[in-house]
Amino acid sequence: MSSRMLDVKDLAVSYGMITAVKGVSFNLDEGEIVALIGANGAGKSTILRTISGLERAKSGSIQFLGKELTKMPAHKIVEAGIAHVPEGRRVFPRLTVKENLMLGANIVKERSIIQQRLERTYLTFPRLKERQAQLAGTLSGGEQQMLALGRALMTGGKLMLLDEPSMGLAPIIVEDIFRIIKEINEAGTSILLIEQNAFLALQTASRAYVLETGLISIEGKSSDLLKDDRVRESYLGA
Amino acid sequence: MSTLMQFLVYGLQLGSVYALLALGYTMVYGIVGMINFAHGDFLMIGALGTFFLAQAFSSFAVNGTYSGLIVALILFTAMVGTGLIGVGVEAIAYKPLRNRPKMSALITAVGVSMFLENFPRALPFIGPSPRSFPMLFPTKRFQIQGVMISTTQIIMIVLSLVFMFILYNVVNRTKIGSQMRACSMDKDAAQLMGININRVISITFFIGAALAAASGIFYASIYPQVDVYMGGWLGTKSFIAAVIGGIGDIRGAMLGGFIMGITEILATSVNSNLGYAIGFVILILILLFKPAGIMGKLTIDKV
Amino acid sequence: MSILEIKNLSIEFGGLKAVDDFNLSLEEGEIIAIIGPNGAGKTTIFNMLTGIYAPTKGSIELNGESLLGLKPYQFAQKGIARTFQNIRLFAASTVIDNVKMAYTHQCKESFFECIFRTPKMVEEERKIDERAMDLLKAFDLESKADILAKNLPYGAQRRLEIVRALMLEPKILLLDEPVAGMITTELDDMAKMVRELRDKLGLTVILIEHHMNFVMPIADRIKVLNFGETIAEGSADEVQNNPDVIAAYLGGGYKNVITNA
Amino acid sequence: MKPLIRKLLPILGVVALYYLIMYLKSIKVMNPYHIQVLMFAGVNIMMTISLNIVNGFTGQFCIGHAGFMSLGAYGASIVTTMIFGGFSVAPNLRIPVFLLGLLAGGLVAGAVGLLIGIPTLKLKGDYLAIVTLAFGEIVRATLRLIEPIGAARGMIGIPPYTNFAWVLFFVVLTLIVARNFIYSKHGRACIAIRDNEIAADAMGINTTKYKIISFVFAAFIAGVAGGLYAHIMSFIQPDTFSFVKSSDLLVYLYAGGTGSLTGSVLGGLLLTVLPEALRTFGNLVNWRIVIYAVTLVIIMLYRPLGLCGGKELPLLKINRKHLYEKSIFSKKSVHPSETPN
Amino acid sequence: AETGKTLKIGVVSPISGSAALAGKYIVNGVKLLENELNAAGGVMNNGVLYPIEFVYEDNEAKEDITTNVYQKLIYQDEVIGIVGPDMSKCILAAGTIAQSAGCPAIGTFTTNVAVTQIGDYLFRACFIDPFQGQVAATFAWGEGYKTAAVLYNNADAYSKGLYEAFVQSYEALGGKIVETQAYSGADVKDYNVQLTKIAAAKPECVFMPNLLNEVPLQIQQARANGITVPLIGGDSWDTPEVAQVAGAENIKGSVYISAFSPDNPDPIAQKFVNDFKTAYNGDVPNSNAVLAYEAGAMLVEAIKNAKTVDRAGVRDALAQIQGLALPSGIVTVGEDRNPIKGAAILQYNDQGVATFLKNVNP
Ligand SMILES: Nc1ncnc2c1ncn2[C@@H]1O[C@H](COP(=O)(O)OP(=O)(O)OP(=O)(O)O)[C@@H](O)[C@H]1O
Ligand SMILES: Nc1ncnc2c1ncn2[C@@H]1O[C@H](COP(=O)(O)OP(=O)(O)OP(=O)(O)O)[C@@H](O)[C@H]1O
Ligand SMILES: CC(C)C[C@H](N)C(=O)O
Ligand SMILES: [Mg+2]
Ligand SMILES: [Mg+2]
Repeated sequence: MSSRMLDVKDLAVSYGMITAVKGVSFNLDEGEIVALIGANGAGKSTILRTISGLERAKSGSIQFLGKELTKMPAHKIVEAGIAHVPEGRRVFPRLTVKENLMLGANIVKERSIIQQRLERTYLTFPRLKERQAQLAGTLSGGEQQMLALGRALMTGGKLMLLDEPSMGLAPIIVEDIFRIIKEINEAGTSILLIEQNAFLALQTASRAYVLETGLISIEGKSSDLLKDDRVRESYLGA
Repeated sequence: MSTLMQFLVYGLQLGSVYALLALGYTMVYGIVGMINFAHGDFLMIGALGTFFLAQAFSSFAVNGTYSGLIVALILFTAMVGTGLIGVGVEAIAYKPLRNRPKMSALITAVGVSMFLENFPRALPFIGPSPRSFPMLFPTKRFQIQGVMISTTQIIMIVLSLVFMFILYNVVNRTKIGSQMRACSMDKDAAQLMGININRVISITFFIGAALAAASGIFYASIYPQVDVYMGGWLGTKSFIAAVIGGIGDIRGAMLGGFIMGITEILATSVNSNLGYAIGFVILILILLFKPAGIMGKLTIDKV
Repeated sequence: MSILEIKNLSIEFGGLKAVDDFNLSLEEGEIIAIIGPNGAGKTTIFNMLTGIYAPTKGSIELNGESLLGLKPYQFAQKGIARTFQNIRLFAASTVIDNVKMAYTHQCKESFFECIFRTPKMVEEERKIDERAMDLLKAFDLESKADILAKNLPYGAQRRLEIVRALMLEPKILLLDEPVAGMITTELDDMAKMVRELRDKLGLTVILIEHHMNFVMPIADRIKVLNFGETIAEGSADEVQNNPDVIAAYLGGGYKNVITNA
Repeated sequence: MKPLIRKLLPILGVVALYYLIMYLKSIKVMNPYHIQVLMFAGVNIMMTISLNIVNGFTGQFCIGHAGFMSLGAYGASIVTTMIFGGFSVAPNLRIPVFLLGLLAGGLVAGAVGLLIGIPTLKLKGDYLAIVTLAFGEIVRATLRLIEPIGAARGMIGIPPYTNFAWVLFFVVLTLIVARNFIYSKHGRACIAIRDNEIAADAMGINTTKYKIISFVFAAFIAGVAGGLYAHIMSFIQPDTFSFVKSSDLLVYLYAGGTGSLTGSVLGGLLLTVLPEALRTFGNLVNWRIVIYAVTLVIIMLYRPLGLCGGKELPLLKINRKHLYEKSIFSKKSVHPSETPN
Repeated sequence: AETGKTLKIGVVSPISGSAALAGKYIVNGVKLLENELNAAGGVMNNGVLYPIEFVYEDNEAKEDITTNVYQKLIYQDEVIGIVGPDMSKCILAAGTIAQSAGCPAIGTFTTNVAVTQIGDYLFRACFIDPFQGQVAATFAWGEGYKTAAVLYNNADAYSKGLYEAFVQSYEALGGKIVETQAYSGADVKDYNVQLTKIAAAKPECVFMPNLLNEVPLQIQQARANGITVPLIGGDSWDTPEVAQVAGAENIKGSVYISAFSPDNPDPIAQKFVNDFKTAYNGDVPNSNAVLAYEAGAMLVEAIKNAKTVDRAGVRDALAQIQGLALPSGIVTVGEDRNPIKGAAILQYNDQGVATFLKNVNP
């Protein structure tokens, strides 16, 4: 029985007057891939941003490997082992591809480890190696998504938060990226995944939570959710 | 010819003041993305602070000048002190506005500038009147082929180049430098790389304010008069200098500063009213042809 | 005669051939899809078709008139309207103002009529308002007319971008990934909408999209791009079974991963 | 009937305000010095509205707006003082000469706005801001060079034609005209540019043209305000219109709240009156600018979008629904969303 | 005696800002008068004793602030007359306001001719620049300086007017101006370019009719540029700080024209000097202090003699002042509302202390 890695309890987050997340509890075990699915504006990204310290929780707790994250500054959370691939890629536009990747390894001190990770990243994304000297801002959307993933790989986190990694990507790349996600997972990184394409999400994750306007409405094993009528109607369109 | 060379010396002397001040503008703009209109006032704080430090140390003075060690101590204290004030200003007045519209921070900076000028002005022991700045170290003058140069001028010009060189390498070659550049583009993403952006921004303000203090000390050494308003106009001009060079670029700030100083002196030699405006004319001309300044690169938003 | 004639359209960015000899002849009322891997040059084609980038080579003719050298706003005024891959609404303005803003060119109020608010100007304003409301109603947005665009749900923002483009009374509509980030149910609504645009308004549409179950059913023709070059062209069926397209774009697992949804 | 009342009420309000102030003056609650402070506030309100049109509604950062004010001040003063002889103008000609002067001030500022707008408005964001700063300083430097108008020493002996009534009149006129501008095709085009220039361009809006229109329009208003100012002060000098003045104007605008005319009125009024009011607290005199600065910083920290933060008094808005009310001019009509179908 | 209503007198001076050093002397000078009046209980006019209240305002040596302050004094404090400011440029800006309000205003040290030409409500307590320029030119010529150079501030009416007056007189005497250099703006601290050119012209003396805060830097930079000849200044030099900042080494031998010398043996002058010293722990009064005192005294005298104790009456009485004995001499207000007064020439010794050279009377 694998151990609990992330434990979110009664998390609520608001932006000024708007409460985007209204008391959400979920968890993730070491080695797992867990998906969060839900419509636009349901609060999925907000949850990830709060886990990685970019937003502050109004109430509730986030335990990661026994540490409480809600009061921890974002850069410490990275050091604690969480890598977040944010929505909309957020690569550093005026740095080159390589400089972006190197920043991913910002918290790593040993040169050899950095080099090793860089090689692994290039192996995973040959396109990035090809474009290593190009300014990231001029990459196409898909290329930027690869870079954002690559950059997160460079941090070497134990838990990776992925915010819509398939958004705007070609089917073959989506396939690739999900294959890579599984590889990354198999290599020992746990993954919390947000994905619009519910089918894809449920195929990849072992468990999933369905979020509706800031609250979790359905949760369970992916295989069960794939058969769930409510899920099928609203998210699988079948 | 020797007159021209003489003017060049004066231009470099003034230019080094602008350049040092411009470095701070460029750093803060480059990294935090704000035009810190209170930056010129750090120059004033440095100069005024040095004035009071020199008074405090006056028992060490011999014939009105100080030994090298004491001077170094005074300058170091003034720079560090001003640097810390810079950090404090950022923490109190700018940090809460970091995710707000740019202009809010800019207006706050105007308020901060008013405060920094008028608070000492209101204090009874400082007040509004100009004071004469002490001669910290004896200056020697000598002539080379009809051109007068003083040791103070040489020290100023050399030191400002040294500062720039160090800063350039820090930003482009060190880890903190790459963290600074990351912060400049996307603060959220920078945090996700494990960068402590508060620390990076504090360091940026510290360096900027400390360099402003240095330029204030230089300025007061050649024009030995200090008052609480001295930073305003110098600040505006140095900011223009930074933009001429390409704001956000360290070498550009230096280049802009010297261009500003030299053209100002040369234009004054044509007509005293021109000197005062030449920097602005140059600025417009340069921006029309190089919209991001001499060294600046304009980034294209991908549609 | 075709409405839009694109010949040998090419552009380079510092040696990189982003689009190479792209040709397209568009009939009125057609729906054309451009697909291809990321970075293939699809958005770049849109940028050239709207004057944002100047092509290094090639020609663009709308109803026989060359559009080369025009400014972006002139492309729009000639009748090419678009939406953006990353939504670009007038976020701080209301929904209806977003739509009215696209009517600047056709609107006939003079400056002095405006600042003195003459009866004629008020009458014109009322007409624009009605027009905009009609469009919003058609796209199910009329109840949102007076809220700020940035407060709309994502899917509604995408729709609003289309409504805004329609206010221009375009001949050709370019849609750049109209269903990116939408959930499956929203996807179907959008497909219906695009069809109606063609059927009811007779619009000609070019769309870029990576969601194959959106593209395949509605596109009359599909062009496939890779590294700036056209590698395939034809009906949905032809393209889907083209081995080059599968290798470069669709991938082996395409059928079972995507269409199952 | 309702629209008629809505149209007349504000006008009645303004007239009432005028008589209230005159009454307060006659019973010595207010003295001419207070009135003068209000006149400066009025000029500042006009300047702030003008700046708001460019910065707040078109999103083009102009931080050298005092340049336009100085052009207006000098333009108007040259007409009234140098061409028509200032104090020696026959009493019945004073008002026409004054108005002619203001018009000249506005036109000079507007024309220069056009001249510099064409090349510079292509620049984006901060760079445009910086160029406008430079523009303001170059205007100042140029005025300092012209001996016939007193060079750097300034122009003296300008007849004090501006009185409270004129200021009030022009402030109200500016508000009306600015409001009408904003709620028209021109205003919408400007706001579109502010919100997203690339999209505005793609929606067929000739962005350069509308930027220039807004710039010239604002410059004209600033010119008129400058003319009014000169005829209150009776003395003008290039250095009055330095970057410090421009940044004061920015402060009024952003403390009041951009994109809101109410904010411009509030910002211009409050921040002109505050430092003057502090002057009257004898022992605070030295601290008045400190207090002003702290107030400003606090406003910005607690209301980063300014006091009015994009909100507008209904009076200064034109509601879309009004288009469908029975107006006093035309006979129409009912709002389409209210027609059952 | 019967007591009338309290009369207010406005005092405008640069309490802060670039001329704050002068402002201190001005306020102190007027305060001396205020003390005298307080002791007397006020001013007696026609058997009625009018208490006097002074309202001090800071104009920061700026034109626009002077205008504001004039407005405030005239309309809010309803003063009967205004003393100050000291600078021509400031009163030139604000004078229109006093004139159109009909409130008498006496510039303390406003030497530019145009000041009293604004209108009949404007007066001054000092000599005018054409006279001062002539004194300076005559002195220079008398010392045997055949050539001169000038550095002046084109942004200041006083500086420009005095420069023109000097040149006119000097050339009339046969002197030659070999170089004229100007600068403008209060923010200028670098005069090196101008001084380099002046040095190259090798004049026998340099005339620098510039402002208090500018002069010390100019003296320093002149010496650094190798100008060793005597420097000649105008009334603005009359503050001890000028020499302190410039450095005794640099300023020694230089000469300036002043309205007053504390070495003046006249008993009234000496009484004033002593009173001032006692009141302000040993500070020696300068021309700013004396003229401010005298402007106040003129106003008080006018109140005493006024037919009607109101602004118009005081104005008329001011215009008629004759033979009023004041520290700097006997004052008679002339036709153009300018007093007829003499000048003193002072020279800096090796310690940088200004010492009396001679008096020149018109
Ligand atoms: N910075 C912000 N300020 C104010 N409101 C915000 C902000 N960011 C998000 N919101 C609001 O919070 C709610 C949740 O947003 P969130 O981005 O978490 O949704 P999501 O589930 O990730 O949606 P999507 O599928 O569109 O990414 C939305 O209503 C959104 O409008
Ligand atoms: N301004 C630019 N400068 C340099 N390269 C550019 C620029 N714009 C686009 N490119 C390059 O051109 C290529 C095509 O980009 P484009 O945005 O058209 O791709 P796309 O087909 O739309 O991809 P996606 O599906 O990911 O949006 C990419 O490799 C991109 O990096
Ligand atoms: C105090 C002095 C510098 C004033 C000078 N005489 C002037 O008229 O401006
Ligand atoms: Mg999201
Ligand atoms: Mg694209």
